[in-house]
Amino acid sequence: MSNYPKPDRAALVEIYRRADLIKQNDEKVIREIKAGRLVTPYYSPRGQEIIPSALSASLTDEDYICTIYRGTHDMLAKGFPLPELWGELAGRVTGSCKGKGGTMHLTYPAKGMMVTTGIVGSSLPIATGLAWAAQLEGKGRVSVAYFGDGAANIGAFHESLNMAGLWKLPAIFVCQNNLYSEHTTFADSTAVERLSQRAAGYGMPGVTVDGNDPEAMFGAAKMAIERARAGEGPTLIEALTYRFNGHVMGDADRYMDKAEKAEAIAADPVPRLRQRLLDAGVAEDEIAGIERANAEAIAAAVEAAYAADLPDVAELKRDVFAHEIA
Amino acid sequence: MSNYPKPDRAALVEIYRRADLIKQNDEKVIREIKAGRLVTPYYSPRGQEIIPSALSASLTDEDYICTIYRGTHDMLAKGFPLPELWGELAGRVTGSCKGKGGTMHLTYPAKGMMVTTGIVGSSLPIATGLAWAAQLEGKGRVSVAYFGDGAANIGAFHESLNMAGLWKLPAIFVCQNNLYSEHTTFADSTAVERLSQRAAGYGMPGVTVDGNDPEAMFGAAKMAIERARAGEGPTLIEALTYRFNGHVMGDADRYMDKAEKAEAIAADPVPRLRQRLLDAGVAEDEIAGIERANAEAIAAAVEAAYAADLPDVAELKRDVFAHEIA
Amino acid sequence: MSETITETKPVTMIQALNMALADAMAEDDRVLVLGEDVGDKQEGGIVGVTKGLSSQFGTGRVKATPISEQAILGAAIGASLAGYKPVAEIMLMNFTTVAMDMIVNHAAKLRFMSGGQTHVPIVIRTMTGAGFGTGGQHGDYFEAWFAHVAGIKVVAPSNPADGYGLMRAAIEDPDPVLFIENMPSYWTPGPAPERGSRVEIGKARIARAGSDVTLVTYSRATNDCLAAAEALAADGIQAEVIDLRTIAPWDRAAVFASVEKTGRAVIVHEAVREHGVGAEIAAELSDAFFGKLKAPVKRIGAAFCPVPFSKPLETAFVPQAAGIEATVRGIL
Amino acid sequence: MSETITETKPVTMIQALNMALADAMAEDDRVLVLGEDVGDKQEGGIVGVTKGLSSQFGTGRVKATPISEQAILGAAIGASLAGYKPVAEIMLMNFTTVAMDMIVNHAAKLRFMSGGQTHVPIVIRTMTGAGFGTGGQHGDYFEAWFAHVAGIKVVAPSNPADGYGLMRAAIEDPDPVLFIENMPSYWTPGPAPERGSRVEIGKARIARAGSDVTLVTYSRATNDCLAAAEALAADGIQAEVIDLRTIAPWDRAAVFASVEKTGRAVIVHEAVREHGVGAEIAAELSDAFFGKLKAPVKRIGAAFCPVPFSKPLETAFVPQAAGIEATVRGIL
Ligand SMILES: Cc1ncc(C[n+]2csc(CCOP(=O)(O)OP(=O)(O)O)c2C)c(N)n1
Ligand SMILES: Cc1ncc(C[n+]2csc(CCOP(=O)(O)OP(=O)(O)O)c2C)c(N)n1
Ligand SMILES: [Mg+2]
Ligand SMILES: [Mg+2]
Repeated sequence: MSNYPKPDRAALVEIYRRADLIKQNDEKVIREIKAGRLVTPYYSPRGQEIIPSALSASLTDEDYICTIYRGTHDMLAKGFPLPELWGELAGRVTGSCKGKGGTMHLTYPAKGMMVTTGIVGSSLPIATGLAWAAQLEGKGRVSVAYFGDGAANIGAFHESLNMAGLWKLPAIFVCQNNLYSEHTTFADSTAVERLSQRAAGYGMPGVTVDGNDPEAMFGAAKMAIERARAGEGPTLIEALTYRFNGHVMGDADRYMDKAEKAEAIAADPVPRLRQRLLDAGVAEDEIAGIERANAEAIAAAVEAAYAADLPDVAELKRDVFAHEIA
Repeated sequence: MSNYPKPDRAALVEIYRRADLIKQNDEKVIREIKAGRLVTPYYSPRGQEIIPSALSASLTDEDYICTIYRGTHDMLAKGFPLPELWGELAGRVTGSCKGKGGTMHLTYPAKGMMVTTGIVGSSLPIATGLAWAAQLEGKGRVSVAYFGDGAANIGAFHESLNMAGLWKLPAIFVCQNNLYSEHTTFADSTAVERLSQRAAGYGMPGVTVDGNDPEAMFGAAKMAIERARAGEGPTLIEALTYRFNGHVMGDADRYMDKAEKAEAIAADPVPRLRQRLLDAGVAEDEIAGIERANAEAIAAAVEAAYAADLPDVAELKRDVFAHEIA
Repeated sequence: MSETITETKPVTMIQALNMALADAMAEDDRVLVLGEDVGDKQEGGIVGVTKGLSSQFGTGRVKATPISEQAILGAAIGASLAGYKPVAEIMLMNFTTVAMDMIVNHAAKLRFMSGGQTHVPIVIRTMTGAGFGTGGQHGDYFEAWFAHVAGIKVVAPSNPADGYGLMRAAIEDPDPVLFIENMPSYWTPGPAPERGSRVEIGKARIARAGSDVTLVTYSRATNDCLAAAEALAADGIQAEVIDLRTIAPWDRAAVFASVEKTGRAVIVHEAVREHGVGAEIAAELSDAFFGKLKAPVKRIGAAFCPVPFSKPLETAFVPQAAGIEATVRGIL
Repeated sequence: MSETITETKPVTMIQALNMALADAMAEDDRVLVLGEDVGDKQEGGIVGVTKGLSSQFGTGRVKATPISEQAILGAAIGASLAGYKPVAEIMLMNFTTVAMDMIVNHAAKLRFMSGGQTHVPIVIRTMTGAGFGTGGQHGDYFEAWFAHVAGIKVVAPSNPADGYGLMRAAIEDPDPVLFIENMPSYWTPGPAPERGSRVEIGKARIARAGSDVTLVTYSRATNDCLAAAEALAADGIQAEVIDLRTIAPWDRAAVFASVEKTGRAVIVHEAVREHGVGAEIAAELSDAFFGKLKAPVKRIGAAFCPVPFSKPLETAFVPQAAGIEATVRGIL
């Protein structure tokens, strides 16, 4: 991986800005839920911030992503506006989906966030379709499918990778391997040691990378994205990471190995990146400024969301079809 | 593959007996359909006879198979009785399924033929379940899933191989790669050159073998079956072969490469095996005797089928549930 | 090839659909066709609805796929989100069972779940119908499943001209449309469609006018209803046959107007009767016309079992004109 | 763990189902349990219906699976063909969409297609129901789909005791049974089941006797019907509430007997009303009681849209007691 492209200082700072935003946002969601002000199922991406933050550095608003219920990090990394995010989490009309989609279905096509799905594996076939469209259009767009390690064992994964490999689509399949699918470990659900090994079966390169390492993740992602833009076809990236919380908020997480978890949290990638920036000479002030701005933007979005209206029941008849139901 | 177990003379003769039965049976089905005496969709296995004939040499009646619409060869190789086969093809009460299942759903659990399916890919999950049962039971039974090259790209393939690999099930996944799925070539549907390459992604051995070579096929199958019986887990076998006819009888097959087809037919594996037997010193008489016995058995089964009754419409209410519908 | 068809001669459903696809692709280059075998240059697959399309429009827009129904529909959904209008083929209706997630959880719902930000203007073509001895996994009619799901439209033409017009309308529709084709009647010729015509989605057709009873039907069963109506007419019984054409949303106004007139209704479809589309229509009619009907609303569907193989069973499984006729006589 | 529950105290649905599984596994070692997370030693997965089972019966018989619904059901079907009695979990009903082939084309049909040589005595457990803000892909009721398929039975208990008894009966049933659990009412306590009791499949329960109107319902909606009945009783209106318990085949005799008495029927379910199970029952009642009903048969179901996220929408989406009450008053 020594031949991977490396992020420059500005890129690293930008990765940190996104990762910190995700981390702070996650902490805020959890606080708001615990305080009873926000009521929603919530799948925390804490611990997985670096993956989409480093990957999104090589994406534009024209590029597509499809992600999953545990996807606020993927969304925020790609620039999902906070007011529309919080409006949606709070079920308000100001939500990007007018409160109709919710936490598991965040969508913002204006910035290429096409689908967030609650069905394991289903981000892949749709992202494959978006990649097909990008190929037909021929403007160099790429399409990213985010999914978990558990999703790598469902049929849709297989069909999508074969189709993408066969058609040489500009797709990047990013498995965020956090070692758990709900209460089941990676080892208990997967017959292969490294998911990237499966790529060979679809005629595409596969790479396993430390997803919590911003440089490695940036490099692997940039390679894959450039490959896709150049018409050379898809890549499977297995990004190793860890889920700091249980599967869903409220989950007792007794099934998680305590030592393994403590170790992962001790190696929290977000403060680790912060330290790396400091070590590289980025001023504490600059970093603090980024963090402050993130905090303020989140706080403002939360307040705006709570102040906004809840949708009218007439919305049940709207957006079912193009024409409102009589 | 030099370390593969080899069939002895008796085994080779027995493989020929089955292959000839399949070939003659196929020719008879086609003649009967052309003559208008038999009315059924028919998916000829001509050209693929050796695969199940060589494999079944290492199976017992206790072992399970699940196969597909193009499966009369798999059935006959495992000992499906001809009268029940023809009864079913002719939709008679003497058919193994009383005429209710038909050509695409031949079933004969008394000899381990558990499911014949018309849904591409679906033989695999069910065979996986039978393998699970065999493992639980612990008596050394194995479970074989037959399927085509086209089926290797559908989700059920992936889920089944992962589960079988993970649980180390006594399953043998046998892909009969005849280079076509309906009117589409293998190359146009598959992102990898050799399907056996996919096995690595499921932690199981994968092997590509000339399915038309009885020794190679016998060896690969025996290895896999013994592995499974010994509790060492599943194997994926890609058996290379060729479909001598179009996908379904009546199919114009203009999409098939003429030269490729002519070459395959010139290398017809059944007469090739016959010649091999002769070369190995098996008497022409013995072979002719086998062929005559096959022909007679088929002819008797056909006549018996035509003489049998068609089912009564009351059958529509039977076998829907355990208890007849009122 | 579509060009060789003269419009004045009768055409088959296969030809009509082929024309519709060719015309739509020629008019709008966002229209794409994908599915198993559709790239086959010679035949366009086993049945040939897509014959000639890959030669005419190229294998970029006419895309042969692996046998991967989830990926086929994912490809269609994704491409539609990006502005294309894909027509995806799921060869037989029974094979929708390997891709229901894509249809039900995504195609039908993305508009609503995104609050109207995205939508999925795809057509899913699929064929079905008993009669060819294909047994229990190749002939089911599952339209009731999809009619039960908000966000997807369901159409099922009974004749080539409607097939053409509905296909053109379905491709232009801003919502996902499931397009059901009956296989055994594919080769039955019928009046040629007017090139460029559209059949509005949601509008039924009075296939035969009558005053004594309303037969509500769609797809191939329309022919059986017409045959029954002929037989009844010999005895002076005038059955009005309504070919729904669109199953969801069904044309309530047309059906209600007819039953208002006749006071009697029989719903006929090839799907299994229990929990079929006939149940919804019967329930609605019985409620709306409470106290005004001259007879109970009857429903006719296939027998409650898988499609059987053996010919006598297969024939008895599917509703036939004689049974329809008898049912009508029973409520007169 | 099931042992710690004393049978006299009220139990939740989770506890009742856990007891039923434990009791069935203890009695018959052919009973297997498989599904995502079911092997979790601590919790038995997120909800915990399978809690303690893997410790008690081992991870051979209680098998945690990958997220591979087709393989899960394939495993169950295959094992059942070999003589086992697997209880497979498809975590949420919306996830049946990735495995419909296994359910519809195989589990339901193998007995028929094999002419009775094989059969598939499996139970498919699945949960669903709106109310937790899980949005459009986690709360659908699709029971009408399965009721439309010949060869599979469908049950949906409304209370813990029935949950226990139906589970025991479903496991013993020689045919495949889809077992629908309502998630939001999982934690509601109810009278404890009698250990070892069975609730016969196909038999409804009169949850409340009454003479003025029949409310036909199942699953959680039973509670809403009972609440509506209470409110109506305050005005002297006596509603009979029939909890179907089994949706397919439904207890025609019980429902008919009640409507014979009351002359009025309202069918209530949480599934979208259009093409829901209510349609079949309404169609049957309207036909059988033609001219004898005092009012049209009414149907109440969820709104015709995906399950919405925002609380006020989600609440309005699901049928409520007040709406049921109003509908009843409208036909009196
Ligand atoms: C088809 C399907 N099956 C089951 C589920 C239930 N489920 C939701 S999340 C999840 C675990 C997914 O694990 P993984 O793919 O590793 O993603 P992670 O949650 O770890 O990010 C499961 C089983 C689902 N949503 N969809
Ligand atoms: C899920 C599904 N999709 C499509 C079909 C239609 N179909 C029947 S056979 C076939 C080709 C299968 O090819 P392959 O797996 O190579 O088997 P072969 O026919 O060559 O033996 C297709 C596409 C089907 N039966 N099931
Ligand atoms: Mg995970
Ligand atoms: Mg093939």
